[in-house]
Amino acid sequence: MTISFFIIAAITIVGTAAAMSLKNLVHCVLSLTLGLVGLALLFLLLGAQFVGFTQILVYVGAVAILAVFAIMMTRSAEPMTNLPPASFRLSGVLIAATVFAVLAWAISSATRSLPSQSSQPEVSVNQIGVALMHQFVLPLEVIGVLLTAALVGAAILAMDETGASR
Amino acid sequence: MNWIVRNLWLVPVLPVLAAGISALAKRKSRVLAASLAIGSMSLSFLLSVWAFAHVLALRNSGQPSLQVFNFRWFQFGNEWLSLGWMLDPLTAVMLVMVTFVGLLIFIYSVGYMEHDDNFMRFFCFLALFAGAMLGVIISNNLLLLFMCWEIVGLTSYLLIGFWFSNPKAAAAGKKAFIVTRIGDVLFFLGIVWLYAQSGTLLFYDNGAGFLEHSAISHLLTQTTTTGICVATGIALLIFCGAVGKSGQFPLHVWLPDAMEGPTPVSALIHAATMVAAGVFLVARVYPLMSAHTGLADVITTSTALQAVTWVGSFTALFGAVIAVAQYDIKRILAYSTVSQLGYMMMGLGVGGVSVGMFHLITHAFFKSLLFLGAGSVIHGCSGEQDIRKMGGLGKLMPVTFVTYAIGMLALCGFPLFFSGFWSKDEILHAAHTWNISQAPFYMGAFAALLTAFYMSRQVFYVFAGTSRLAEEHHDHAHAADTSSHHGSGSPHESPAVMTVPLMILSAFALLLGFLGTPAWPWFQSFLEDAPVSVNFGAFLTGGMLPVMLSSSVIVLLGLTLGWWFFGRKPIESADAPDNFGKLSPSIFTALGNALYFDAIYGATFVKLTTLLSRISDWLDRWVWNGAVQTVTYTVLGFAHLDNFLDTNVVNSGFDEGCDTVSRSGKLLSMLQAGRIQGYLKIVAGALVVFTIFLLWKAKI
Amino acid sequence: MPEIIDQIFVLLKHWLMGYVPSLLKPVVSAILSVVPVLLAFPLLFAITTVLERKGLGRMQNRYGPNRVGPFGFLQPMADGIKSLTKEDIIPRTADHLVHLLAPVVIVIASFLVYAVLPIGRNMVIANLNAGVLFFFAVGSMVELSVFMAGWSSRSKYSLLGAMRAIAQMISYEIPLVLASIVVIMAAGSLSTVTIVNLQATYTGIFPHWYVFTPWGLTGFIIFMIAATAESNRCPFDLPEGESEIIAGYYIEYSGFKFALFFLGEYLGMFATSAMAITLFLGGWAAPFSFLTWIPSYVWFFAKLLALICAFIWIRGTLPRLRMDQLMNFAWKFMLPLSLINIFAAGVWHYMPAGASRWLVVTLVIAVACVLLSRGLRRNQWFHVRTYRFAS
Amino acid sequence: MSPLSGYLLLSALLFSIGLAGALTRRNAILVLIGIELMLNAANLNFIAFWRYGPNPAALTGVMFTIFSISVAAAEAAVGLSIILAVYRHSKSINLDAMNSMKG
Repeated sequence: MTISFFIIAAITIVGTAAAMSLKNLVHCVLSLTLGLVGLALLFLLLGAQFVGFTQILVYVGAVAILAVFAIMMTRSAEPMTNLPPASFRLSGVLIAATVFAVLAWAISSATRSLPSQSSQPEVSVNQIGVALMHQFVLPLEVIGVLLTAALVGAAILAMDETGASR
Repeated sequence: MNWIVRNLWLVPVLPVLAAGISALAKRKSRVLAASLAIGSMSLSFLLSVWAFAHVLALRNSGQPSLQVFNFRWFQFGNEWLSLGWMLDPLTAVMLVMVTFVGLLIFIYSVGYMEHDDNFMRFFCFLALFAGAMLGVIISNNLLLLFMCWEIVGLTSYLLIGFWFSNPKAAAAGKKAFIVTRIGDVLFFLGIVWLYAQSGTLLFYDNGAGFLEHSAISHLLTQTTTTGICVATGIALLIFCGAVGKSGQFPLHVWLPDAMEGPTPVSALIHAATMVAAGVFLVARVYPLMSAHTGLADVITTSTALQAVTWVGSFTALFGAVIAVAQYDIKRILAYSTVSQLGYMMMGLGVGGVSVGMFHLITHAFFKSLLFLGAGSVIHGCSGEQDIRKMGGLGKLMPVTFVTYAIGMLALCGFPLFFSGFWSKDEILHAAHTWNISQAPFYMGAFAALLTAFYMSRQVFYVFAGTSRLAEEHHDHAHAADTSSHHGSGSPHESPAVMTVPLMILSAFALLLGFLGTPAWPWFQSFLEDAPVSVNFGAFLTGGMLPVMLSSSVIVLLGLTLGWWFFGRKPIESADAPDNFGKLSPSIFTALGNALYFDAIYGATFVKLTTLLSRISDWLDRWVWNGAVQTVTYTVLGFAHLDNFLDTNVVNSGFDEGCDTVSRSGKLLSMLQAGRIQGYLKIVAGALVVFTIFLLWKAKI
Repeated sequence: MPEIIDQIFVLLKHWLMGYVPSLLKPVVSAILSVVPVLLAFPLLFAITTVLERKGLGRMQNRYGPNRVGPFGFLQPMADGIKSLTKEDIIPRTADHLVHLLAPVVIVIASFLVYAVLPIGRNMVIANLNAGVLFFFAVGSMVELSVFMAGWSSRSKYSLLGAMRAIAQMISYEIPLVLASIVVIMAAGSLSTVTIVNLQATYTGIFPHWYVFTPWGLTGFIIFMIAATAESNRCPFDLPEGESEIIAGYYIEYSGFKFALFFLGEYLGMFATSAMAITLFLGGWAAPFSFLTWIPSYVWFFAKLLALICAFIWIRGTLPRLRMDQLMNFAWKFMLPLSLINIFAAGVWHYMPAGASRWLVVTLVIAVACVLLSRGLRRNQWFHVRTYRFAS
Repeated sequence: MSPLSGYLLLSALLFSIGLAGALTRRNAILVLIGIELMLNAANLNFIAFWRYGPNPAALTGVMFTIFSISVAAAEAAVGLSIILAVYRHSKSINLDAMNSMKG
C-alpha cells in the first residue's frame, strides 16, 4: 500500500470511468488508453514487467487504434444526441454498483484468509519464454491458431462485400 | 554418433524443400521445378546410399546396426513427446529402394508430362510425396510415421486427381482418400491405445521404446475386457492402417481406380512405394505383431500374424483372379499389384520380415518397370489404354517390348534368371513350412499360376499380332490418360528420357533376385543381422527344391495356358470376345467387373450411411420438429380456447383479465427484447446472486 | 586513463550523489540520469536540422542556410526563437484539450523511449528486463498522438493524413518488431544492455556485431526500411506529403506546438536509429578491438550521426511512394521476408558453427528474397506509368 | 488492509465500471470497450494473485494474463469487424437498432 499504488490507481479509475461516461467516443477511447496505461503501470508495480509492456503494446498500440478506426469508419465520432432514457442508465449503474458492493463485501470478508505480503518474485523474460516454450507450449499453439482464425475472420467480416465478389 | 545418423532427416526434408520452393516459384518455370525435384531426389539418393554403406560397415565390424536419434518435440503440461529417426537395415534398404526408383520415375516423368500444362504442380506433388514417404521410412516414432503417412495419403489424393477436370479422376482421388481413411482411423485408434498403455510412441529408445522387450512384455500381460491380449488388439488396429494403404481385401477398391492418375504416379505411388508403406509398417512393428503369450513350442505364430497371413493370402488369390478378366492395361497391373501386395503380407505372416521385404524390393523394381512400360505404350498409342485395341506393338516399340517382357517374366517368377522367382519362391517355401495351415501355400501357388496366365494374356494382347489401333482411333482421342497432343500418328517408340529408366529398371529386375537366393541369402541375413555364406546345400534342405520345382512348373503351366488361349492364333479384331472368356462368359463378366465389389459397397455401406442420414433427417423433421409443433399447437389451442371464451362467453367481463395477460406478456417479452444489454443485466444479477450464495455458504 | 574518460560521466554522477542526503537519493539519481539525455538529444536535433537542410541543399545544387551564425549553424536558434514567439493558432472547431495534448504526448513518448537505450558503457537510464519490449510499447504511443493531432484539428486534410500515417505505422511496426526478434533470439534476452554487452566482444580484432551475420544483415536492412517508414521520412513520407495533403496531420498546428511535433518526429527517428545501433551495430562498442580506447559514448554518437546522414541521403535521393505500393511492400515483401529471416536465424542457431551454416542461411534468405521480389514484380509493383487520357 | 485486498478492490471497481459502461451505453463500440475493461480487471486479479500467491515461481498467473491479453486482442479485432459489418448493413451501430432478431 504505497503512495504510488494510490496515484496509479487513481489514474486508472479516472481514465476508465471517463472512458465509460464521456459523450464523445473519441474522448472515451483516449481516456480508456489512459486507464489501460494505468493498469499497465499497476502490472509493473506488481513486478510483472513483461505483462505490463505487452499490455501497453497490445492495448495502446493495437486495440485503441483499432477502436479509433472503427469509430471513424462508422461515423460515430460526433456526440450522440439520442441518449437512452435516464431510467435505463440508472438501472445499469445501480446493477453495476450492486455488483461492486457484493464483490467488495466478498473481498473484505475474505481478507483474513488472504496470503500475507511476500517478497517481490523475481521473474525474467527468459523464464517466461522458457515456460511458454515448454510447460505452456500447447496453450501457446492454441493461441496461435486462435489468433490466425481471428485474423482471417476479422478480415473476411470487414471485407467490403461488393469488393469481395470481384 | 555418425554424421549420417544425426543428419538422416535431410533425406526426407530435401524433397519437401524442393516441393516448397517450386510451390512458391513462378508458374511457368518447368526447368526449375524438374531440376529441383530431380536434384533433391539425387541428393537424397546419395545420402541414402551413404546410410546404407554406414549400416553395412557397422555390420561388418560386428556392431549393432540399429541406430536411433531421438529428441524432445513437445510438452503437454509436464509430459514430453519425443520424436526421432532411426537407421537400421530395414530403413537403409527401403531408403535406397525408394530414392532410386523415385529418381528414375522423376526422370521418366520429365518425358511423360512434357506437354502437360501443370508440369510444375505435378513435380511439386511428386517431391512432396517422396519426402513424406522417406519420412515414413526413417521415423522412429509411430506418431511421426502417422503424420508422414497422412501426407502420403494426401499427395496420393492430389496425384490421383491430378487431372481433376476429368470427373472420373476426381472421383477416384476422393475414393482413394476416403477408403484409406477408414483404415487410418483404426490405425490412429491403435496409436492412441498404444500411447495410453505404454506411454511412449518411440519404436526404439535404448530399452524404453515400445518395440523393445520391456514394453512388449508389459503389453502382453494386459488383456482387454473381451479377452484379447492388448498387444494383439493394438497390432490388429495398426494392421488396419496397413490394409487401407496397401490395398488389402476388403479395402482394395481404391487401388484400381487410382489408375486414373498419370502413369508415373501409378508406377511410383501405386506400385512401388506408397502401397508398400503398409507392408513396411507391418515389418516395422513386427516385434509387436509377432508378440504372443503362449509357450514357444506350442504356438509359434501370434494371432495378429495369422490375421496378416490370411488377409494377405486371400488378397493374393483374389487380386489375381480379377486381373484375369480386365481389359485396361493399367487395371491389370493394378489388380496384379493388389495380388502381389497380398503376397508380401503373406510373406510377412508366414516367414517374417526378410521374406516379405525381399518380395517388396524386387516387386518395387519390376512393377515400376511394368508401369513405366505401360506408360510408354500408352504414350506411344496416344493415350489408348484398352489392350483389345492395341496389338503388334512388339515391332513398333522394340525397347519397350523387351523391357516389358523382362518385367512380365519377373512378375510371373520365371525360373532362375528373374528376381520375382526367388522372392516369390521364398514366400511359397515359408508358406509350405507354416505350421498352422497349408491353405495359404495352395492359395499362393494358385495365384502364381494365375499371375503367369494373366500376364502372358496381356503381353500377347499388346505386343503380338498386328496393330488394331487404327480402326477405332478417332473415337478414343480423349481417353483418360492423354494429354491430347502427341499427334495422331502411328504407334512410335518413346524418347530416350523414358526408355533409359526402363532399361535400368529391367537390369535390376533381372539381377536383384540373386541377392537373396537360398544359396546366398545375403538380403535376408542383412535384414536379420546374421552372417552370410555361400551354401548351395541350402537348396536341398527343408523341402526347398520340391517347392522350387513345383513353382517353376506352375509358372510354365501358366505361361503355356496363356499362349494356348491368346498366343496360338493372333487376336483378329478389337471387338472379338475374349478367348478365355468364351469358356464361361458370365463368370468372366463378373470378374471383369471386379466381382462387383464397388456395387456391393455401394449397396451396403454407402446405402447404410445414406440411410442413417435419412433417419437423422426424418427424426429431425418429424420427431423433434413434431414435438415443437405439438407444443405450439397446444399453446395455439389454448389461445383459441381463450379467444372463444373471451369473445363469446364473457366478452366484457374479461377485459380486465385480458389486460393483465397482455401486460404480463409484455413484461415477459422484455426478457427477450433482443437487447444485449438486457441480457447482460441478467448476467450481472446472476453474478450478484451467486456471489452472495457462495459467501453465505462459506459463512456457514 | 581511457577507462576514466570512458566512464567520466558515470563517475561524475557517483561523485555528485555523495553530496545528496539519502532521503532524496532516488529522485536526484533519476534527475541526474535523465537531464543529460534531455539536453543531449534536443541538441542533436538542432544540429541535425542544420545538417539536413545543408545536406539537402548540396544535393539539390543550392546553398542551405548560411546566414545565421558561422556557416548558418545558429539557424536552429533562430528557428526556435521564431516558433516560440509565433502566434499559437487553434482552429475554432478544434477539440482544444486533445489539440493541446497531441504534441505533448508525442514528445513524452519519444523521450521515454530513451530510457532503455545504452548510450555508453554503464550509461543507461533504466536497465529494464524487457527493454526492447518497452521500446516498442512506448513507441506505439506515437500512433495515438498522431491520431489525436489529426482528429482534433477538425480538418479533412489532417484527418486523412493521420489515418494514412497510422495505417503506415501499424503496417511497418510488424516488420520492425519481427526484424528485431532475430537479435532477441540470438542474445536470449530482451535487455538492451545485455544485447550490447554480448556484441562488445571480439574475435581477433573483429567484433561480434549481429549485422555481420546473414540474418543480422537482413534484419538490419528490414529494420532500417521499417524505421524510415515509422518516422514518416522520405520515401515513406506520404502521410505528410506536401503536394497532396499539405503536411498531413499537423497542418493546423503552428508556433511552438508545431515545433514540438517537429522535435518529436526527429527524436523518434533518433530513437529508432539508436535502437538499430543497439540491436545490430554493437551499440557503443568499437568496431575494432584496437579502437576501444575511444570512449564508448563517442562511438555511439558517431554511429548515430552516420545513420542520420544515411537518412538524409535517402531523403535527398528517393522519390515518394504511392499508398498501394507502400502497403504492398510492407505486407507482401517485408513481412514474409522478416518471417523467413526468423526461420533462417533459427537454422543458424541449430547448425554447427562453420562455413556450412553461412552457406545454408545465406541461401535461404537469398532464395526468399528473389522469390518474394519476383512476386512483387508480378503484381506490377513498378511499372511504366500510363496516362489513360493523354495517350 | 493487506496490499492484495487493495488490488482486489481496485479490480472489482474496474470490473464494475466496465459493467456500468456496458450496461448503460448504447454504442456498440463502447459496449465492447466496457467488456474489454472487465477482462482487464480479471487480468489485474490474476497478476495480483500471482504476486502475492504462495508459488510465484510457477508463473501461472502471468501466463494466464498473457493468454488472456491475446484472446482479448483477438476478441477486439473480431468484435470491431462485426460492428463494421453491422454498420454497413444497417447504417447504425446503436444497439437499440439491432433488434431484427427480436421475437
